[in-house]
This record gives sequence, structure tokens and C-alpha cells, in this order.
Amino acid sequence: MPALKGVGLLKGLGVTLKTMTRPAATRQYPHVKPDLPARSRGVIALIEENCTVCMLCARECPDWCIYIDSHKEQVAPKEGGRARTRNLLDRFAIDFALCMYCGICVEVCPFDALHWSPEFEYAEHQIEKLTHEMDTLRTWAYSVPAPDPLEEGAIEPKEIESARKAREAVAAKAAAAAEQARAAAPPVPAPAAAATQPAAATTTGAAAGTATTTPTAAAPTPVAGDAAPAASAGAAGAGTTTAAARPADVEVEPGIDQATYDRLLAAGESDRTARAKAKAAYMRRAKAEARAAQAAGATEPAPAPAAPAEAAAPTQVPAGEGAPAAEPASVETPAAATAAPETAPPAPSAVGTPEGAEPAADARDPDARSPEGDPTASGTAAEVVAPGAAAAQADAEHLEIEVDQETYDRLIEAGEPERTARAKAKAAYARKLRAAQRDGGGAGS
Amino acid sequence: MIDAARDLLDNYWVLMPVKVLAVLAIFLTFPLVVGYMEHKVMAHMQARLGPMEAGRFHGVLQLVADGIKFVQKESIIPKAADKWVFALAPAVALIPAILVFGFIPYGPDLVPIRSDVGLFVTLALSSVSVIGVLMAAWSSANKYSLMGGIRAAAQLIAYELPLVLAAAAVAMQAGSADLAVIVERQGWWGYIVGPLVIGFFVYGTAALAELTRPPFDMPVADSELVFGHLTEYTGLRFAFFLLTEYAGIVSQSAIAATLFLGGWKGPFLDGPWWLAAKVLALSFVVIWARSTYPRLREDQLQSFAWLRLVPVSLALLLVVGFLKVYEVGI
Amino acid sequence: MPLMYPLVFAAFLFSAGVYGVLARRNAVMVLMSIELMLNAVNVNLVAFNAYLRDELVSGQVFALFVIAVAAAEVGIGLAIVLLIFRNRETVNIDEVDLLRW
Amino acid sequence: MNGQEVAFLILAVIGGLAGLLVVTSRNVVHAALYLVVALASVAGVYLLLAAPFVAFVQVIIYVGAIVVLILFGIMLTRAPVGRRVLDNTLRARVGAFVVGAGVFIMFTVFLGGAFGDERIENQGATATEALGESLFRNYVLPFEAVSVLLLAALIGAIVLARRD
Repeated sequence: MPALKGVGLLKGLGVTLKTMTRPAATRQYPHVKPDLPARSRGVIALIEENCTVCMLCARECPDWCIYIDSHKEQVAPKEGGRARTRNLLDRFAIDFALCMYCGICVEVCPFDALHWSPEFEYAEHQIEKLTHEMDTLRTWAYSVPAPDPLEEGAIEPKEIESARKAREAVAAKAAAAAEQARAAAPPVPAPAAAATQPAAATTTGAAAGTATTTPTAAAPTPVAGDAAPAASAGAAGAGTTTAAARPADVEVEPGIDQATYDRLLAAGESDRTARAKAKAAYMRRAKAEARAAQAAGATEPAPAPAAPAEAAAPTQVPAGEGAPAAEPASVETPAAATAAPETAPPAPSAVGTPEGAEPAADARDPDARSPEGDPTASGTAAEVVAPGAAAAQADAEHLEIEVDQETYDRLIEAGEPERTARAKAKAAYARKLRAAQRDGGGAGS
Repeated sequence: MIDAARDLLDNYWVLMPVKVLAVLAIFLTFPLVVGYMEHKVMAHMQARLGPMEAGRFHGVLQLVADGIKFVQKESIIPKAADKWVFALAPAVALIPAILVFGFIPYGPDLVPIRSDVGLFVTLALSSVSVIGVLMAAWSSANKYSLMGGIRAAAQLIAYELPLVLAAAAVAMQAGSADLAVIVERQGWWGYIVGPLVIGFFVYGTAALAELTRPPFDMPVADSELVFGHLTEYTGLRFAFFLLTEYAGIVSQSAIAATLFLGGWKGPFLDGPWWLAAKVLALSFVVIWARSTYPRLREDQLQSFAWLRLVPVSLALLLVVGFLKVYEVGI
Repeated sequence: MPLMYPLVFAAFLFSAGVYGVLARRNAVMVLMSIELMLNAVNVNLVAFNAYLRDELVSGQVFALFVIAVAAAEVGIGLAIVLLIFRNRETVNIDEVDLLRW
Repeated sequence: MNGQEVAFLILAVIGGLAGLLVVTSRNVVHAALYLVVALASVAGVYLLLAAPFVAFVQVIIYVGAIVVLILFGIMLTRAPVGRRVLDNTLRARVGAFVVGAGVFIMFTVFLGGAFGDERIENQGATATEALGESLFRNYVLPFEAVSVLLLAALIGAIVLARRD
């Protein structure tokens, strides 16, 4: 109750007058583009390469506004076996006049073909023009922001992991073939021969590894950082475990990974966040260690860790196993931490390359990444990599989407923003590769 | 040259069209200025920008664009409407609003129609607009329109009283009902200094209600009556009603400035510009009140007129009479 | 201007009012007809005031009085009409026969 | 015939026609609107008869208040349309017409006999000051009586229309 009746009236006048002198809160939309959050739900975009015509989205749509046409196609068997059929997408259209933007289709899509795009300027004068076809939906996908990096020390996603592994296996095979070819011709020095031995033979691998591998050896690691952020996030995982070495859960005492904690604090994270992440990292590593110990104990006496200080959890794979890629897990050298403070350094894949093998063609930035890879931890079943072979032999099923450099440069020159250019270049690359596959497949069948 | 022009102007048949044209020019420009001001001021008071496109610079031509739009629109007369009354109502509302501008003293010798009872003429003319509102309300054959019309009639009758009484207090103080004389007898500070400041507030409030402007816009309360008596109007007829409203704001501001604020008198150089400045300032206050106060309920509206404004203006009349008789200077 | 002009005009308005009062059965219409008659009287008063060049402008003063009385009459009359309408749902003066017995 | 007379005749024709329509219109609201026209033309007649103050008081009170009140009353009750509801029987109307016409003829004849040749001299408009002087010096008692009457009417209207 104001002391004097009517004071409120004057106060009200004061409020409006004060508001008048302040700048307006509105934005002049057509002239000034709205500053929308990157993940605004403007429109539904389609990455048609990912679509398997499973029809989940069309069936779950409450408005029935998704139209999908497809045809079946026979795929010639790879080696023996019978031919398989698969669905090929002919039409994918969303009627945005019906769509109520519930996002259920995006949620149910099992292959990440549908995404929310922040584009919103697609109003039309005729309602039928709001039915947008595959090509339009694809162009919207370029503005879909990359997924956030995984949490500190999180496990690499399955699909990325398996893709990487498949590629490594292929590379190893090719390297082995090359090595055999070479071994057939000139006499090979002893350390090199030792390097061809199974992992179990090199329990003193510290010395041998140092002798046989060169620190600058570039690994055919997927250039994850920009080409496929998900992959980068996955690779950032500290404890990289193989699928085989993942038995039942193990109990460990909770603790804090001091290195992670310090690094996160230095990176400006709040104490609580840093502590939580460090704890998570510690738990993950401890579990990985325990599992590794279990696995080693089950087969052979556990080999002494090659690099006790740096390599936190070297996962030893039994020699009899087909996959010879033993990897250094959780490489947390201080140098790596400074080089990439936010994410752990990419796991330098432990393929030692003897005698100065050249960096793989698609590794765009070898120097920045490989030196930190501790060679002592990796001299196991390394074989020679034939440069460029990896890309040529990349399995079609585990295709890593890369950037088509030509398209990328052209778009950058044309003045496109970096993000769009990269996305389009990626799509161009995927398209090319697919076309090549189809041609190859067609010729084969 | 100037003398020749003066001689020419002395001829009645030359002077008359000049006066008519001048009044029409004032009638057509000032309401547009106030309308634009309303757009912008209200927008900024609501943290918006208002019209920004028409006329390139901050939407200065917005009302012109609006006018063009209104002309292009179809003039619909409802089937059940009383066609003649419906069609005539905007004119009945508009013409008195134009005529009022003829009686306002714009400068020392700039009174288009000088009348002994100029004050009563302006009041009489502004009260005629009610008939237009009632015609529109009844002829629309729409219950919302009729309700709005009844409310408008009740409100206009109620607020006519304090309006006239406050004006009468000024006429009493000045000793004349001639608007030009009333201005002459004021200093440039007007009657705002002294007991008549109460009259100024009473007159302002009552004028706001006469114009059915917010917060006294119960007759056109859009949340319950759509748009009152204007519900069925479209196109040019609707534009006429809007023009009447803005012309009403200008003319009531001009009358209030003449009665209480010294009209065309100012601290430095007397002249019409002072009146223009005062009119714009008062119009700003009208818009200001609109964007500040919530609408009064119908019963609040009526009791405010009868229980507050009428007694206050009667008391004011008494006080002014007392001071006048005992020659206490104001 | 001949004095007969306003006088005939007033007479016409007055007799129109008389006709209205007698011919109408709607109370509001009767009130309006009475207004016409009062106006006719006013016209006469003002016309004679102008004709006589009265020092005291008595005609105009009385015209003002008549206007005031007319306002009072309409106020009371409409109040009565509203009251009748509220009680009997009609404003037909033929049906308002409370005083007949 | 000078300009003043022409103006008067135009006003008289408009006003007379409107007055006739007031009492014959089949629509109450139309009748009220015709009444506005009639009253406005009467105000014009006052102006021509050099009584501007009365003219504008006429506009304020009649057009601004009384007609609005009447329209208000019409809208609050009902706006009946049609001859049967508004008018009496044909016989009554014929009788009314005879009376009205008789009154008109009688007035015209008698007044014509008495003032047929008289003219109103052209004169300046009556000063409001003179009207005020007369009203508050010579007629102050009737003025007070009228104000008491108005007060009584005000209270009476409230008492009548009040719902209790």
C-alpha cells in the first residue's frame, strides 16, 4: 500500500517512460538474421546415405507426413554364399504442411539418417510446395551441427570402433603381404624379424619395439578431428579396449585420476566437473586394467607392462588371436596433454612402421599426431603398411566418410562458410565412393 | 507585395477558401503525425521498434501505406445492416471532427472562424460525434456493436459533464467563452499555475474518456466486444473512423492547450508552433496513458465519472467563482 | 427576413409534434414528438426576441429555460419508460393502463 | 430575397421534412436520427436569428445529450419496427392528422393576420455577455427555479430507474 493514493499511477508512467528510452528487445528479422542456437529445431534433415528404408520414421509419424518409396536390389555375394537383397531409397519426402515438428522420426531413426536442422526459412506461398523431397532434405543436413564430443574418457562408440578395427585389420593384412614379399627377396635384419613374431614373443618388447619402430611412423588413423567428429570423440577415449577384452564387470575402488583432474582444472573446468570427470576416467581405467589382468591371467602369465609410467592400460591380446593389434590405452603423456588439452590425444595406433614407411595418404596431419604415440608401448605385432593401400581396400561396409578435398577447396574459394563447405565436401566424397562401389559391384555381378 | 497579398486576403471570397484549405491541411497532417507517433511511442514503450519499413526511414510513411491499403479494401455492408445509417455513420462522426479545427485559435490573428462562444462550439461539435458512434453501433446489426454503442453512449454522457464543467471553470476565470480571448488573457504559462490545474486534469481525463481512448476504451474493448461499434466496418469507412479518432486526439489536445496551457503563447516567440508543440506533447501523454494503464471496468468507469470527476469539477467551479468574486488573483 | 418565415416553420414543427403525440403508440416516439413541439416553441421565442430587439434578450433566456426543462423532461420520461419496460416488457402506451381503475 | 432568407428556407425545408419523418417513420432509430436533423436545422435557424449561444446550447443539449439519451433508451428497451407497433390505428391517425393540420392552419392564419407584414431587421449576433447579464440579473429567480427543477428531475430519474 503506497503512502499516497495515486503514486502507483505515476510509477506506472515512469515504467513506460523508462522502457521507451531503452533499446528495443526485438530483432529486425529479414534484415538481421536471428541468432539461433546451433541445435534449433527448424526443420528435419535427411542424410540419405544413412537411410536403410526401415520405414520406422514413416510408421511412427503421428501425422503420416513422411513418404518413402524404395526398391529392392540384389547384391552379389562377396565370396560364395547366396545373393542378398537390400532396399534402395527412391523417394523420401516430408510434407511440412502436415508435420507438427514432434521429432519422433528423428528419435526413432536407428541409423542417424534424420536430424534436426536449424534451417527455418522454407516458407512457401503454395501449400503443396511444402512437401520437400530427398534432395532438399539432404541440403539441410549440411547445417546439422556435429555431435558434441564425448565425455572425458568415454568409451569409443561401437560403430566407430569397429570401423577403425576393420581398417586396421585390412592394413595389417596388406602390410603382412608386403613384408612377406620383401622377406622373400633380401635378407632381413634380426630386429625386423623379431618384430614379425607374435606379441607373446616380445615380452621384452620395450627394446625391440624401440629398435624396430620409428617414432615418426604415421598411422593410418582416421583423421578424426574434423572429418568425423564422432570418431574423434571416440578416439579421445582414454581407455580403448577391444571388444574381445570386455568380460563381465569388475569391482574397483573409486578414486581420482590426478592427471585428468589437473588437466581439466587447467583447462578452466569447474572443480566439481573436473573432479567428476576425473573420477569417471579413473574408474574406467581401473576397470580396464582389471579386465586386462583377467584376460592375461586366463591365457599366459601377464607380461610386464612395457611402459609403466605412460601407458596406463596396455591391453595384451593373446598371441593366438587373429587380431594382432595390441594397443596402448590411455596415453596420457604430458606432451599430449598440452598439445590437445581438451581431448585426450588420439590413440596412436600401434602399428610400428619399420624403415620409414610413408604416412598414409589420408592422414592429413601426421606430425601433430604421431610423435606423442609412445613407441615403447606399441612394438608388438607391427607390420609394414603399404601406403595408400588402406583407402583402396577400405571395406565398403565400414566406410569412413572423408572429405573430398577438391570440392572442399572449391567451396571455400566460392566463399561458403567452412562448416557448409566441409559438410558438402563430405557428401561429395561419400557420393563418389558409393558411385565407385556401385560401378565395381555392377561389374562384379 | 505583402500589402497586395493582405488586400487580396481581405476579400471574403478569397479568404474563405484559404481558410478552408488551411484547416483541411491541418486536419489531414496532424492526425497522421499523431497516428505515426502512436505507432512508434507505443512500440518503444513495449520494448519494440514499431513500423520500420514503409518510407525507408523508421516507417514514416506507415500511415500513408495504411491509407492505401484501406482504399483498396472492399467496403462491406452487412446484409442485415441498415444500409443508409451504416454508410452515413462515418461521415456523421468525421464532419464535426473536421469542423472543430475551424474554431481553434492558431495564433494572434489566426482564428479561422472566430466566435463569441467558440468554447461551446467546440464542445458541441465534439459531442455530435456520439451520434455517429451510435448510428454505427445500431446499424451494424451486430450484438457486439450494439453493446459497444450502449457503452459508448453511457460513457460519453457521463464524461461530457466534467468536461463541460472544467471548460466552464476556465471560461469563468477568463471571463469569456471566446477561445481567442481565453488565450489572450493567459500568460504563456497558461492556467496550469493555480487552482485550475485541477481543471486541467479533470478536463484531460474526461477528454480521454470522450475519445474512448484507453484506459477508458470500454466501448471498444477488443477482448470482449471485438471492436465495439467498429466491428463491422471495413475499408475506407473504417479508415474514416480511425481518422476521426486521431483527429479527436489532436483537437482535444488543441482545446486543452488553448484552455489551460496558453495556446499559441510561448516563452520566446509567440506563434502557431507553440500550439503545435503543446498539441504534440499532449498527444504524447494520451499515447503514454494508453500504453501504461489497464482498461477500467464499466462500473469503475461510471463511478469514476459520477463520484469523482463531477464533484471535483463542481467544487472547482465553486472555488474559481469564489476567487473571481473576491478578486483573488490566479 | 419576414417574421412569418420562422413562425410558419415553428407552426409546422409544432403541428407535426401534435400529430406525433396523437398518432404514435410507442412511448419513446411520443417523447420525441414532444421534443419537436418544445423546439417549435423555442423557435418562436427566439424569432420574437429578434423581432422585438429586446434589451433583456428575454426570448433567448426563455429558450434556454425551455431547453433545460426539456432535458429534465426527457430524463424523467425515459426513466419512466425504462421502468415500464422493465415491469411490463412493453413501451406501448396503450397497454399502460394502471390508472384506468 | 437575400442570402439569409435563402439559407433560412433551405434550413426550414430540411427541418420541416425531418420533423415530418420523425412522426411518420416506421423505425424508432430512424425517427431519432431524423430528430437529430430537425434539431440541427433548428439550431441553424437560431444562428440565422442572431442567437448563436442558444444555437450551440441547442446542439450540446439536444443533439449531444437528449437524442443520445433517447437512442440509449431505444437500445435499452427494444427497437420495434413497423407501423402496427409504432402507430395507432388508421382512424386514430386520421384524427391526429386532422388535429395537426388544423393546428397548423390555425397558427398560420392567426399569426399571418397578426404579423403578416412584419420583418425581422438584420442585426448583429447577440453577445453572450448580454445574455449572461440578462440571465443572471433579471431572470435569476427563474434560473434558480430551473436549477431546482433539474435537481428534482435528476433525483426523480434516479429514484425511478433504480433497481432495488
